[in-house]
Amino acid sequence: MSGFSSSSVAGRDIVALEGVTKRFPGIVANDSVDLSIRPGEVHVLLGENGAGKSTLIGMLSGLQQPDEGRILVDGKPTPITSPRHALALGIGTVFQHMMLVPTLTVAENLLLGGPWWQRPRTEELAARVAEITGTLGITVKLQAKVSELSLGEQQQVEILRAMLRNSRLLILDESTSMLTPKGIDELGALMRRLVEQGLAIVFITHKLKEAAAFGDRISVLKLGRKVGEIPPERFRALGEQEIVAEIVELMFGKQKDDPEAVERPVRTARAGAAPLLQVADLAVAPTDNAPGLSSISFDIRPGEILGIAGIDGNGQKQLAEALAGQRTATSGSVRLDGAAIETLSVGERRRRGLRYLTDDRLGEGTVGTFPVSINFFLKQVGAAPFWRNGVEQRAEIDKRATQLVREYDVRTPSLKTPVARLSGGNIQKVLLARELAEGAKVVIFNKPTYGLDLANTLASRQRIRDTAARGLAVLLISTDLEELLGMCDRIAVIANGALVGTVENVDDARTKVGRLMIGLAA
Amino acid sequence: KSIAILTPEEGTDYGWNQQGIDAAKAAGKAAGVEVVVAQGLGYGDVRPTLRELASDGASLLIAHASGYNTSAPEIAKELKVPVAIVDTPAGLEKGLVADYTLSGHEGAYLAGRLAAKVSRSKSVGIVVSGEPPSWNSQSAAFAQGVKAENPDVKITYAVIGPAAYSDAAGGKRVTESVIASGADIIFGQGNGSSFGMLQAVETTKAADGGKVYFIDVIGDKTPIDKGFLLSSVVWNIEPVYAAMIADLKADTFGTKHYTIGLKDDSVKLLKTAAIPDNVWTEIQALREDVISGKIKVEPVYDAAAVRALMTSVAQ
Amino acid sequence: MTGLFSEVFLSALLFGAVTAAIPLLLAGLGEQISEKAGVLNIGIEGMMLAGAYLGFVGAFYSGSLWLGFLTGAAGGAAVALVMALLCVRIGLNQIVIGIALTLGLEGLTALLHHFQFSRSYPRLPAADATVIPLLSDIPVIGPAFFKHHLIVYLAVALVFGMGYIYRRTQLGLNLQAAGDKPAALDVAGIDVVRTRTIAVLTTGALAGLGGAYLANVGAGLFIPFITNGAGFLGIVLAMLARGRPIWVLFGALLFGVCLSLTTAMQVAGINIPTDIIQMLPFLAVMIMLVLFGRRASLPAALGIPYERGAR
Amino acid sequence: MSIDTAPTVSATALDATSGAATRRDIAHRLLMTLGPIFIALVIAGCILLAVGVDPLAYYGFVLEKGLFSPLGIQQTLTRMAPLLFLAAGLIVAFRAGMWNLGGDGQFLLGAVTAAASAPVFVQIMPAWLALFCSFLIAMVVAMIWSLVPALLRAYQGVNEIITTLMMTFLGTSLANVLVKLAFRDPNTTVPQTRTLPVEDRLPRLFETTITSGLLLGLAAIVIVHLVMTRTAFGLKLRIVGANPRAAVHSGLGVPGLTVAVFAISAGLAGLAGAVDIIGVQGNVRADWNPAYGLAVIPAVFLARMNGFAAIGFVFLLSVLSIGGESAARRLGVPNHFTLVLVSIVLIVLAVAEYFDHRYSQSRRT
Ligand SMILES: Nc1ncnc2c1ncn2[C@@H]1O[C@H](COP(=O)(O)OP(=O)(O)OP(=O)(O)O)[C@@H](O)[C@H]1O
Ligand SMILES: Nc1ncnc2c1ncn2[C@@H]1O[C@H](COP(=O)(O)OP(=O)(O)OP(=O)(O)O)[C@@H](O)[C@H]1O
Ligand SMILES: [Mg+2]
Ligand SMILES: [Mg+2]
Repeated sequence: MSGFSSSSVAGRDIVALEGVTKRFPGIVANDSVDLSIRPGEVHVLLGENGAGKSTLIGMLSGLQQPDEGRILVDGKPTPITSPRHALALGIGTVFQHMMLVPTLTVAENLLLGGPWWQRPRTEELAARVAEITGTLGITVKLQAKVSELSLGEQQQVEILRAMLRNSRLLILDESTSMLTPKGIDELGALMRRLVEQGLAIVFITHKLKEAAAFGDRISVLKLGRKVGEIPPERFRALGEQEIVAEIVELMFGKQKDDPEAVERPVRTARAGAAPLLQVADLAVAPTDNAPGLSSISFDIRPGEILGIAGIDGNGQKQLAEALAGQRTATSGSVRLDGAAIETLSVGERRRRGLRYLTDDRLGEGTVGTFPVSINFFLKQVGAAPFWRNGVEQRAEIDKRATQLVREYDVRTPSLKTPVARLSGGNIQKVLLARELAEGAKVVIFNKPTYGLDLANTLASRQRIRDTAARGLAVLLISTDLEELLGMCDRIAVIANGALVGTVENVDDARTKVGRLMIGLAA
Repeated sequence: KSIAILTPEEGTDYGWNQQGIDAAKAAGKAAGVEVVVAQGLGYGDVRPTLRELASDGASLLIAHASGYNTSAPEIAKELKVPVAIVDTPAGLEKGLVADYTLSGHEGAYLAGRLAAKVSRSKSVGIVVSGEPPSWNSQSAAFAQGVKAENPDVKITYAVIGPAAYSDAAGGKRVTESVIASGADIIFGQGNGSSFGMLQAVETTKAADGGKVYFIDVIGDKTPIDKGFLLSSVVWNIEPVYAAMIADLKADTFGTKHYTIGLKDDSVKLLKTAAIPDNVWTEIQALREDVISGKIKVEPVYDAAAVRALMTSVAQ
Repeated sequence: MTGLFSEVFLSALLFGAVTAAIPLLLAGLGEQISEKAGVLNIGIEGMMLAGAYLGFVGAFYSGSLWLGFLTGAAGGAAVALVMALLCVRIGLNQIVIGIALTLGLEGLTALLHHFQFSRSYPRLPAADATVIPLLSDIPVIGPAFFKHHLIVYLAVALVFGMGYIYRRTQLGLNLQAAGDKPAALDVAGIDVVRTRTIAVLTTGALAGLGGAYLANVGAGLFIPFITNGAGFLGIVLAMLARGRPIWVLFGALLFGVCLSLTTAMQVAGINIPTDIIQMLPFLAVMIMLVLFGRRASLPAALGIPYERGAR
Repeated sequence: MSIDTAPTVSATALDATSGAATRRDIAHRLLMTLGPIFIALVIAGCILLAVGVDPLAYYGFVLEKGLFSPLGIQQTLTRMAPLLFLAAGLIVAFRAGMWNLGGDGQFLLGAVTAAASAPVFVQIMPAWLALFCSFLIAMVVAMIWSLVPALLRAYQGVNEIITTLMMTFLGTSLANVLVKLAFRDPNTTVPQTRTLPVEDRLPRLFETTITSGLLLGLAAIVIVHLVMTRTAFGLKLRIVGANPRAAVHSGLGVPGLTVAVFAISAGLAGLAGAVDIIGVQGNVRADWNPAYGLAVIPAVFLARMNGFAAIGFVFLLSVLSIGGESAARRLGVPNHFTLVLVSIVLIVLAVAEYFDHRYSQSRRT
């Protein structure tokens, strides 16, 4: 498995794809893609949601076989038949979706794959992990159950696992999506060190700045086709701004300045208006694998966006669930438009206008095997006009679903497609459409742009701003500080299940929030 | 002209089903009528089979299981075909329904006397897989026989367990326990599970280190015996069926009850080499007494009554 | 009490409890492996029947119990092979195939028995016991627990063996991953299908062994439907045990003891209808379920066929 | 997620495709059912040959006695009535992701209560009302019996496979005890309940021996199908089945729905028992357990929990059991062969469905 030194000559492809095509029912996920992956390079793959990036990775890591075209390893055509084969070829992958066994400990997950008769070699592992984490600047709790870790921590474990394998090609599929800004920078530095040692890296991200900062070569996919490439020579010649501009052009075909540039929110909050959502002293008991909440208090006025910043796993999900009614609070009060709702059921809260857009799109947000159309109305089952006297009105459902698909630009082969077959961004659009439907007063967004491509991210953000502009109260939970700074009126920081401070989003908000996040007073 | 017999299990059980089928064949042969055998029908709904046999031209349907005594008379009325059922004395209907309630209790009584006589440990066991009426009457009569012979003989009564008809392992396990409680003679009743009882008897030693003997019912397991079969309360149903056929011809079908008993040897105790000759002579004398009515053996069909009897005789 | 419940009788009851527990234990341990690896093996009753039949055939014709156990295990594994091919390899519904296999083997073994043994009803001689020195001299307990056929001790040892495998080996990790998150196992370079196949085959072998024990030692003979739902009880025990082999042992013993208790109560002349007494073993398990069944966490991927790269 | 999701694995295709079935579709379905059955018959035929029986003669009798003779088809249709109710109950449970494997226990308790009540009721009220009340009681008793697994599952998360399996062992014993101790007919030595006179049972259809229970069964399964696929309630149950966490997130009262699913499923199983007793049997004997449930479970899965397809599979099972019994008797094979035949048919059907699926997948891309 290991034993590849850095002797491979820079400039020659470790792995190359030639005319690779992959089809799924109703869609061509990759359409004659050529790609060359070289040692000493960070090859950035860009593309909107559903462009086919992960599918490409799937073929490189042996999960899927191309329908046409071939893969060359060290210049020789090599069908990569299984993940085991890929590992043996020195290809290590961090997948977009978590690939850890939740019921095993971190150490056991890292050891998975050893010879079956052996005892897991824990001591050996601990030593090697210490070595790697030292250079990475992260800490992992080897004895912790994976299910007890936050998504961010899990992502670190996955990166660590890929490193442990001595791969000569390391693939990172959206591995920064759950990391803190500091973590992202560290990962960037690490990638740099690794390619200097002669590794090849494929790095997938939706953040153009990361692409520009960490990459050597960029390939852009669109609708399964490779639409452009910036080779290292050009890459080095261009500045960050120019690279971003060029990528944007490749991806969207239109010129635009830094699209992610912070736009100051239009102040729509009516300072005098009574708060729409009032939370006082909310507390939730901790469970085996989740922290509790203690004395959470805040108000949100109509038209206001309150951000919740914090490192993932500090109680954000618990807060959202407690507000939505999915998790029982031990004490405290929640008032919606003045009326106490803390004892109401999930359904009743929703009927009163409280909406919750979950971050777990496939786990709880949708029923993956059900058609897209039905998933739009998952929270309205039985309501008119889609059901009359309890009987489904398929025509009404399809009519409205068609409308929503158009309005929210959901890319789906048909209304009947099982929603799980859509790409992450399109699933998110289904959820947005569902939560922003008539009657919303307060909307909780939990990591609304996680995993979304640039266009979808911008569109989602615009939806959120529009929501606030319509006079709704918005609670925006995000681990992306830029996003919060760009959107919110105020930002509260959560740590260990408690709000440690709230900051008006004015000039020096960034430093204040940053200080709060690392445990200093604002 | 043909007659048909329906049995719940295959006719290879050295017991109820085999005795029924063999008897029907013999009676049919004697009367010169064809015999159709429908075996292994289970205890579910046999109406389809009854209807089919009737439509195939059977002029008598022998429903050889107490489980068939609701369906068979119904079909008899529906298709006007005579049926014979068991365990339903109240069900007689002229020309249509005849009942043969078979009880080997007289034979079981003798078996009890026999067991008490030959038991070395003065302790005998009754193991049954379930508690249907025909077994109850034999269990009770056996116990009465034992006590009549020697009130000091201990009787251990055990029902095997849930769904025990084919629970051979359960039969063996319970029988072993009963042997461990001191019994050196086992009176066993059970379908498939009785082979487990037999196995237990063959492989377990009595408290005194000697052989344990088995007393079987209904059929004759001599062909598969390994020297542990003491006796069996053998039923011979042929006279019953022969009488039915005769009644059918004489147009008197459905007017009388058919039974079996010691007097015409339709119930008899099996003589094996394991029974000492003098004991056998004594038993034969007792047989005469039962036939003559000097000894009265009343059948007890109810499970609760049987258990009550067991507890009272056990003290 | 003293008169009726002699030492000999008590130890015979306990001995019977152990004998009744062993097939359940083996079936439960077997089912546990499959479940751990994510396969709900409903066909275990059929595997036990195959084991019972072939085990008996092997022992009867060769005269060797050990050979019987071997053929029994092979018979169970052969049925499991069908299950593995259909449910693991090509991903057919595990319930459909499991029940179909159970029905089929009920019929097939009854059929074979009919043509082969239904005239002779052959029976095996008593299984010879391995007497454990010293321990077997303890009154009541000794003869009840320490005078069994060697296979019984091996079965109990297997409990600890399985515990070791589950907690201390890579294989244990693989099995658990195959049940909880097969995709993670796959990308770690371990073939999920192969892991599950091994698990199902082991299940079959253990269930077959359990069936062979039931026929050869428990009953000393084979008759149709001899297992009488033991396989389904094995499923219950495996689920109740939540992945820990020792609980399968406790559950199986509890069930066996309850069975013996029903005999004891009858012999003691307690005049409760036997039908009510006989509900005892099931009631005992049901009560265990009510008390300990809480959140009986099953593997996340249980019952779901694994297909690489599927969405 | 837990095991709950498993039954929906096969529901996937159903929910994904749906829509109106074209005529070609139906022809295809028919081919994909009859083809495998033919293959299964060939395989089973080899076993028959091995035991020295002429397979053609055997199948001839199966078809004649199970399907093509007037008597046979009547028997087959009569046999279907309880199976249809059982299948309907299983469809509800499986679509909602609950593995109710306790059908036999619920069936028997329903049967026993119907058998105990009907003969009494017919004496004190009009026959139709009496039978209706008996059906009702049977249903309610079975529902109550399912309460233990339902509550354990809904509020304690206890897996229902274990509880329903155990409850079926217990229910079988309890039904037995009830027959022997509570509802025993004092006029017979055989432990059984009082017998409902033939003329008071469900009427037969026209001049045949087919029970009108068949119509009730067909109605039940069609209603269940429509409720599950066309109504809000059915959709709620399917959401719970497909993704319980999504159900919670969507504000569905999952515990309540869980209890409802068990109640409906068990109630239908109880009705199955009642329809068998009130329609055909007339009484329940001690130790009676036809164990219909076991073979119906795979049939419902093969039907992908679609009511109409389930009717077809139940029909097939009935033909095989009625015809198989007759054929076995005529040719001297033990009746157990029917089990082997049913098993082979189920397996080959499942395999054929897989290859069909694979084929259509590869054609679509
Ligand atoms: N197993 C599958 N079955 C069916 N369709 C699939 C499958 N895997 C991917 N697809 C489809 O192929 C297309 C490409 O998906 P892919 O996951 O490669 O996109 P991506 O570029 O990684 O998007 P994202 O940025 O959202 O992760 C999508 O339309 C997706 O719906
Ligand atoms: N295009 C659609 N619009 C709305 N709902 C749909 C659509 N397609 C499928 N569904 C949902 O899927 C469910 C299940 O479909 P299924 O195929 O079981 O029903 P069906 O095809 O209507 O029934 P039948 O087989 O009787 O025709 C539907 O009842 C509905 O809830
Ligand atoms: Mg992707
Ligand atoms: Mg349809």
